[in-house]
Amino acid sequence: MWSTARTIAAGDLVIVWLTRDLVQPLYVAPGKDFNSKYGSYRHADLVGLPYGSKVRARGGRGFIHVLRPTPELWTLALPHRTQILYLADIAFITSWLDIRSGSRVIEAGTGSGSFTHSTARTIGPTGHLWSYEFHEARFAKARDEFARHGIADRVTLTHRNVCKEGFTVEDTVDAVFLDLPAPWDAVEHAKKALRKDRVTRICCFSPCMEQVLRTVSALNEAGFTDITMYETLIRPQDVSVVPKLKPISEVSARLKEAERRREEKRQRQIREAQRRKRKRAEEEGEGEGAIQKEESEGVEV
Amino acid sequence: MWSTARTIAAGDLVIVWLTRDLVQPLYVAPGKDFNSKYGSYRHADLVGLPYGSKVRARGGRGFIHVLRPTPELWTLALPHRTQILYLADIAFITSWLDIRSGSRVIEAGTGSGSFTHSTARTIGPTGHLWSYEFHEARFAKARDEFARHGIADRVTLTHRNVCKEGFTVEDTVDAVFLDLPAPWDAVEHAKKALRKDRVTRICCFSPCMEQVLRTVSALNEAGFTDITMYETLIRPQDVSVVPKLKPISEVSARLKEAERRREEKRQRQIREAQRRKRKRAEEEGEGEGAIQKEESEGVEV
Amino acid sequence: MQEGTSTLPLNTSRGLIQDGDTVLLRLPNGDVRSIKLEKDSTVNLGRVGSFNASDLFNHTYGLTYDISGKKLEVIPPRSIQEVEDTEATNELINDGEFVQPLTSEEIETLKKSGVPASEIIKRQIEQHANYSLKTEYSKEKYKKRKEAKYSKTFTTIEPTLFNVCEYWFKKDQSRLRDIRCDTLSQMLHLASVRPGGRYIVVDDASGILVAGVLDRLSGDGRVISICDVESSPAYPVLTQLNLKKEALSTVLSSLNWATADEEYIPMLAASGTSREVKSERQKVRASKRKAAGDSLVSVREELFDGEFDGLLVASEYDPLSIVEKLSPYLAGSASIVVQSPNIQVLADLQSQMRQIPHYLAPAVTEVWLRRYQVLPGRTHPFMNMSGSGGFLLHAIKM
Amino acid sequence: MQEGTSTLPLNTSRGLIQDGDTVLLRLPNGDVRSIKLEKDSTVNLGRVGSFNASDLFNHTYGLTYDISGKKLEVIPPRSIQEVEDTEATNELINDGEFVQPLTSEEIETLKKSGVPASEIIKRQIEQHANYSLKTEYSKEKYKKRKEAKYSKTFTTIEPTLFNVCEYWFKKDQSRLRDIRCDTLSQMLHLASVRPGGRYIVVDDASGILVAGVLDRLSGDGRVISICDVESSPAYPVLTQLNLKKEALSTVLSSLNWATADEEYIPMLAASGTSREVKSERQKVRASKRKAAGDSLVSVREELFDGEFDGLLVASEYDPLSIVEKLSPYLAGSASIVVQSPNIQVLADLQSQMRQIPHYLAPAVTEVWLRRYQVLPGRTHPFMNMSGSGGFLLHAIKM
Repeated sequence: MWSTARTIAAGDLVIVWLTRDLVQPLYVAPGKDFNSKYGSYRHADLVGLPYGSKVRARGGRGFIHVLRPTPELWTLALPHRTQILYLADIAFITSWLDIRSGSRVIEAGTGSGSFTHSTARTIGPTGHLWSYEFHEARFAKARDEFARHGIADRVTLTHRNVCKEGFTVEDTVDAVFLDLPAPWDAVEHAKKALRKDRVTRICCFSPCMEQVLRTVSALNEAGFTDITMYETLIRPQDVSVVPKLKPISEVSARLKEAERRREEKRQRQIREAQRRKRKRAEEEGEGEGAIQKEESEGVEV
Repeated sequence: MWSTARTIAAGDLVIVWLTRDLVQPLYVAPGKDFNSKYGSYRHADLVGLPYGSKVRARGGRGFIHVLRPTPELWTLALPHRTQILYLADIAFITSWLDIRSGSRVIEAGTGSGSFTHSTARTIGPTGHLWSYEFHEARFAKARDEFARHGIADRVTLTHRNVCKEGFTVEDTVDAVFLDLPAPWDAVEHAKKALRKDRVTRICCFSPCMEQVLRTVSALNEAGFTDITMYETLIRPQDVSVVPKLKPISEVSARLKEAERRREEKRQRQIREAQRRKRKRAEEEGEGEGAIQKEESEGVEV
Repeated sequence: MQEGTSTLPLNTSRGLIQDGDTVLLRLPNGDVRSIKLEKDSTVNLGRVGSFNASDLFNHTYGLTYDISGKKLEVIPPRSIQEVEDTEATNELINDGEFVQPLTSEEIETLKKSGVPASEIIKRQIEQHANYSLKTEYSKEKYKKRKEAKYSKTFTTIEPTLFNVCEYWFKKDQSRLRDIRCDTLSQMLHLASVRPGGRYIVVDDASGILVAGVLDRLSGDGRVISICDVESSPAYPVLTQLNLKKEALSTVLSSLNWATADEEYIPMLAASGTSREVKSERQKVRASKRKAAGDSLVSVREELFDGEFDGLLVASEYDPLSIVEKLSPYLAGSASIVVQSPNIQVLADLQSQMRQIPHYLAPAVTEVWLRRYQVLPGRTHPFMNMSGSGGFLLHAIKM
Repeated sequence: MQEGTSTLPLNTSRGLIQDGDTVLLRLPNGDVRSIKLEKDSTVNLGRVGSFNASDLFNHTYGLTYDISGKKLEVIPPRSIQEVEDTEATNELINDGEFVQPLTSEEIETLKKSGVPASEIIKRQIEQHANYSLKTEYSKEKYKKRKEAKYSKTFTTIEPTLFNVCEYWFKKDQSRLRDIRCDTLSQMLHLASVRPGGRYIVVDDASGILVAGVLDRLSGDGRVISICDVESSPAYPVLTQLNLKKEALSTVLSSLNWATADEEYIPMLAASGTSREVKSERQKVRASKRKAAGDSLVSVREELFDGEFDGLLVASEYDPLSIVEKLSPYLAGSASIVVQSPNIQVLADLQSQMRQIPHYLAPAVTEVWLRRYQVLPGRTHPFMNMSGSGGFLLHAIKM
């Protein structure tokens, strides 16, 4: 599959981590440049660096992290051809289907290859995955990608509508994973592909309740038992540490102090106004006017 | 509804809080006793106590808290006649249906009266609730209970299968709440009962997806718009404060110290054995036996 | 068979749209706008169009309008369309090739020539090369997207507490301290808010909690809110409820953390007697000050006399200091409900309250809500599970 | 068309039940029992019956057996029964009056006379006065309850990691530190565990994490686990996986927090040279000590040489002290995955790790799983939302 060497070599796929929301795949091709808003980098400069290095941009402003690809990082970085499966679902399905080193597995359809890469990793060189895609352009892209990622020997990719034509193996696989709009049409075909001498498992993935209900019926009619339905999610936790909260005694003290100052100011202004008034009365007789108004603006609350 | 006086009077319904999992209703009847594994209490002793008092058992071992009934406490304490609705659902439904002071509401079925009590509280003396129950024994029990709890003036209870016979009011209510096995059969009846001059609302409560799907179709066909489906839950949080976790340096130090002591003991035992061996050899010639064995048991690790 | 009271209570429904009301309008793209309607003013909804505010007066809420020219026409509400499940799939459509066959200039021209949105969409669809290959579901989705873009309609939303809370929560949930519709309704139920009841409310959440209690009281009952500012607190959420000023002032009074302190000595009264002869201005001012002072004295007395039915808190300050300060004014068996966006704050509060005998059974819960899409054949939960409604602590005062 | 390798790999499935295996058996009431099968021994399942362990040898997992006498008979698995939606409701049945018409003595007599469970249920139903009035759903529920009580069947459960984790989680989730099936699988994926990979595991969770990594490696790769006891750690969860001893010893080695410390000086080597002539016992013992000492030295060297592919932690100790201690032995870009039942522990860890440049993007998530009942017409989520699977922190070593 991908490089397990300590350092990056020409031709390697690396994952470029710019920010948490900007993760990109990069095939290292000396001679080429990698440009982003976080600076410019020569592919050639990456060769020989250990995986997991932080690399400064040429000119020095930005930086990137160059990571070893894993199926999980690939899922974050991959070019989406379809709605893809994410970690929570893939991990759970793998576990429930008991996919492990040496497992023989069917998936349909291939889609963006998210489940494919994860399963290729998990089954290792002794396992095998048969993957089916009915959409020709997606099939072609996936075929090239799998070859480039060195998993073509453990993944057999077929361009086929399995609901109509069935699978290419019989009595062979340990597990079947269906991510299709109408999985019920493929259930009988899946039954044929599953090996007969052991407990085997099937998982059908559907976003809508109506699809699930119809699939349950089809599985039940086909003789599958222990049918269960699960939903799994990852809830990101915003766990910013809470600063100590202020007690209201502090708020109370602040408010009292503010009121005290305000009252002092008011009294001062009243005294000032009275002083001015007396002075004016002494100087030029009685009168009210602009000064009164100013005072009013200063005191009204 | 229930007493709003500061203190408990004869005839009042009080909620007896024994433990979080043991909450019971009690109608205060001087002359009677209340007995539980938390002690014995005279009803007469409760009269005149403020609501929210902690009362010691006669004889002094246990104690109880006597609380003012609220619909929420009543739901915890009530005699279950059916599966009941709990706080999360009742609160959400009330809010979504915009039930408030003065609202006119229909509920079917009455069940154990959990929603009934909550709604009677929320609509107040100016609102009205029409409640329908198809099960005769449950109807009779609810009728007596509502009378005893002083809500009979704001709750009209009817023994009726509303799916077959419809409701008793037309063009009247602001909101309809259906908690029925087949709510779709009551949707057209509900439409007739809702007032025509304002936005009105309906909520159908069903535990199963298939029921929901069928109800959505019925509502859509009947001309209801903005159909949404919600699920709401209360997740109790076990928030025991976490003690500071030990760093592994402490574990490491403990393990090293234990090994040092063990090694010391071993060396001591070896020395001791050698000493005894030498002594024996001096005393009676050479030999190995029981003592060797004891040593072996002491040192082997 | 008794049918209950037959005179319609005044407040069973928000009633009709009135001059001066603030209304919520839902636009075709799903956005909701809050707009104050004043007689003879023009409401401008941007691309959707503009109309005269008075045209909505005395209408019930919930209607959908089409704006043609500057005129409003009520149109029937849309029901959910059943989607036929055809054999078509997206198998033969290339990703990224599902392009728009009419240019934006062409569309502009059509729109300017008065062609209705539905007609533009139809033409778009007809000209769409791949359209017939797409599944009915994809078509429906495409149609919806186009409609949202060209339709000149809007719907009035009744300002129920639920709708107002939803509007503010979507707008900025941090200003509501994560109080979602379900959080709010649980708080109102846990505190057993009822018409005629008396409640103490601490609301640093833009007034959503005060709004909730006031809405349930509908003019009958009492709320004293405690705030952290010198003057009257600003509760912007109250605007959308269109509460009558008079009703509001008899039910709601506010103190702050200084004036709610029994040790506090009001300064207002102190400077009431001046030997000087006063001008008219001065007299009016003095009498206003006196009224404010009298009111403050009476609200303080009312608080300190206690026997309130419940305490509801959503505050940025240490909750134990709040609960300890205010619980003496609660009646026996009254509910205490404290909300926080942060579990740890309530975990600490719970462990502290457990040490104090006059709090019965403090319990912490998380509120949890999920909405489902219910289009026929496509029912599924919405995936926004990260949007938290916060946590609640509930206890009973002994 | 290439069909992939056609020789069946040895470890694609747990294979057949063997002498000495520990198996999980599901009883009619849903309980699961873990039982070690030894040749010629009798397995006693209490009320359900007993049978000879050898009768299961060389059988595949997942079969359901009926015990009649002491003999096992494989019976076909049950499919879900469609329930007819009749017009019957529970309208006319009085609560609490749905009583059992056969007395328990009568039932005992029937059972002793060898009447099969299904027959007893049928008779019960026939004699049940109200039965025909009940809805089909209620009937189905009643039937299920009765069957669980009288059936003499059991089903073998394949010891997949999923099933083993579920068994232990149900049995005592605190011993797994809340690591549920979904938690475990997410950890294995976040750490990108693959055949041939090398991992450091800190497991104070009864060995579920070690079991998970070993299962994914299937004999190819390396695990060094660090524990808090002097001798080899007890990982009880490993029992159910029936791992071969030899395979286990080449893949898994353990150190403790003392021996995993570079400062630590092993004492074992120090006392190797005694001048005395040794007995045979002493020689064996000395050579054992030497082997243990050599092994310790080599495992320590392996750890300190580093370049491990991932670190997985589920520990009762301060996670920062663990991560800081072990991250020097990780290769660049290796994953660090830490689980805790408590959000606050990981919140603190995250804020500390953010200050340290060699940890990239530490993120905290909650694992969330929901199971649904999928009986026809009665699909609904199970309500046990309180059962937590804990929280995860994931970061990348730079």
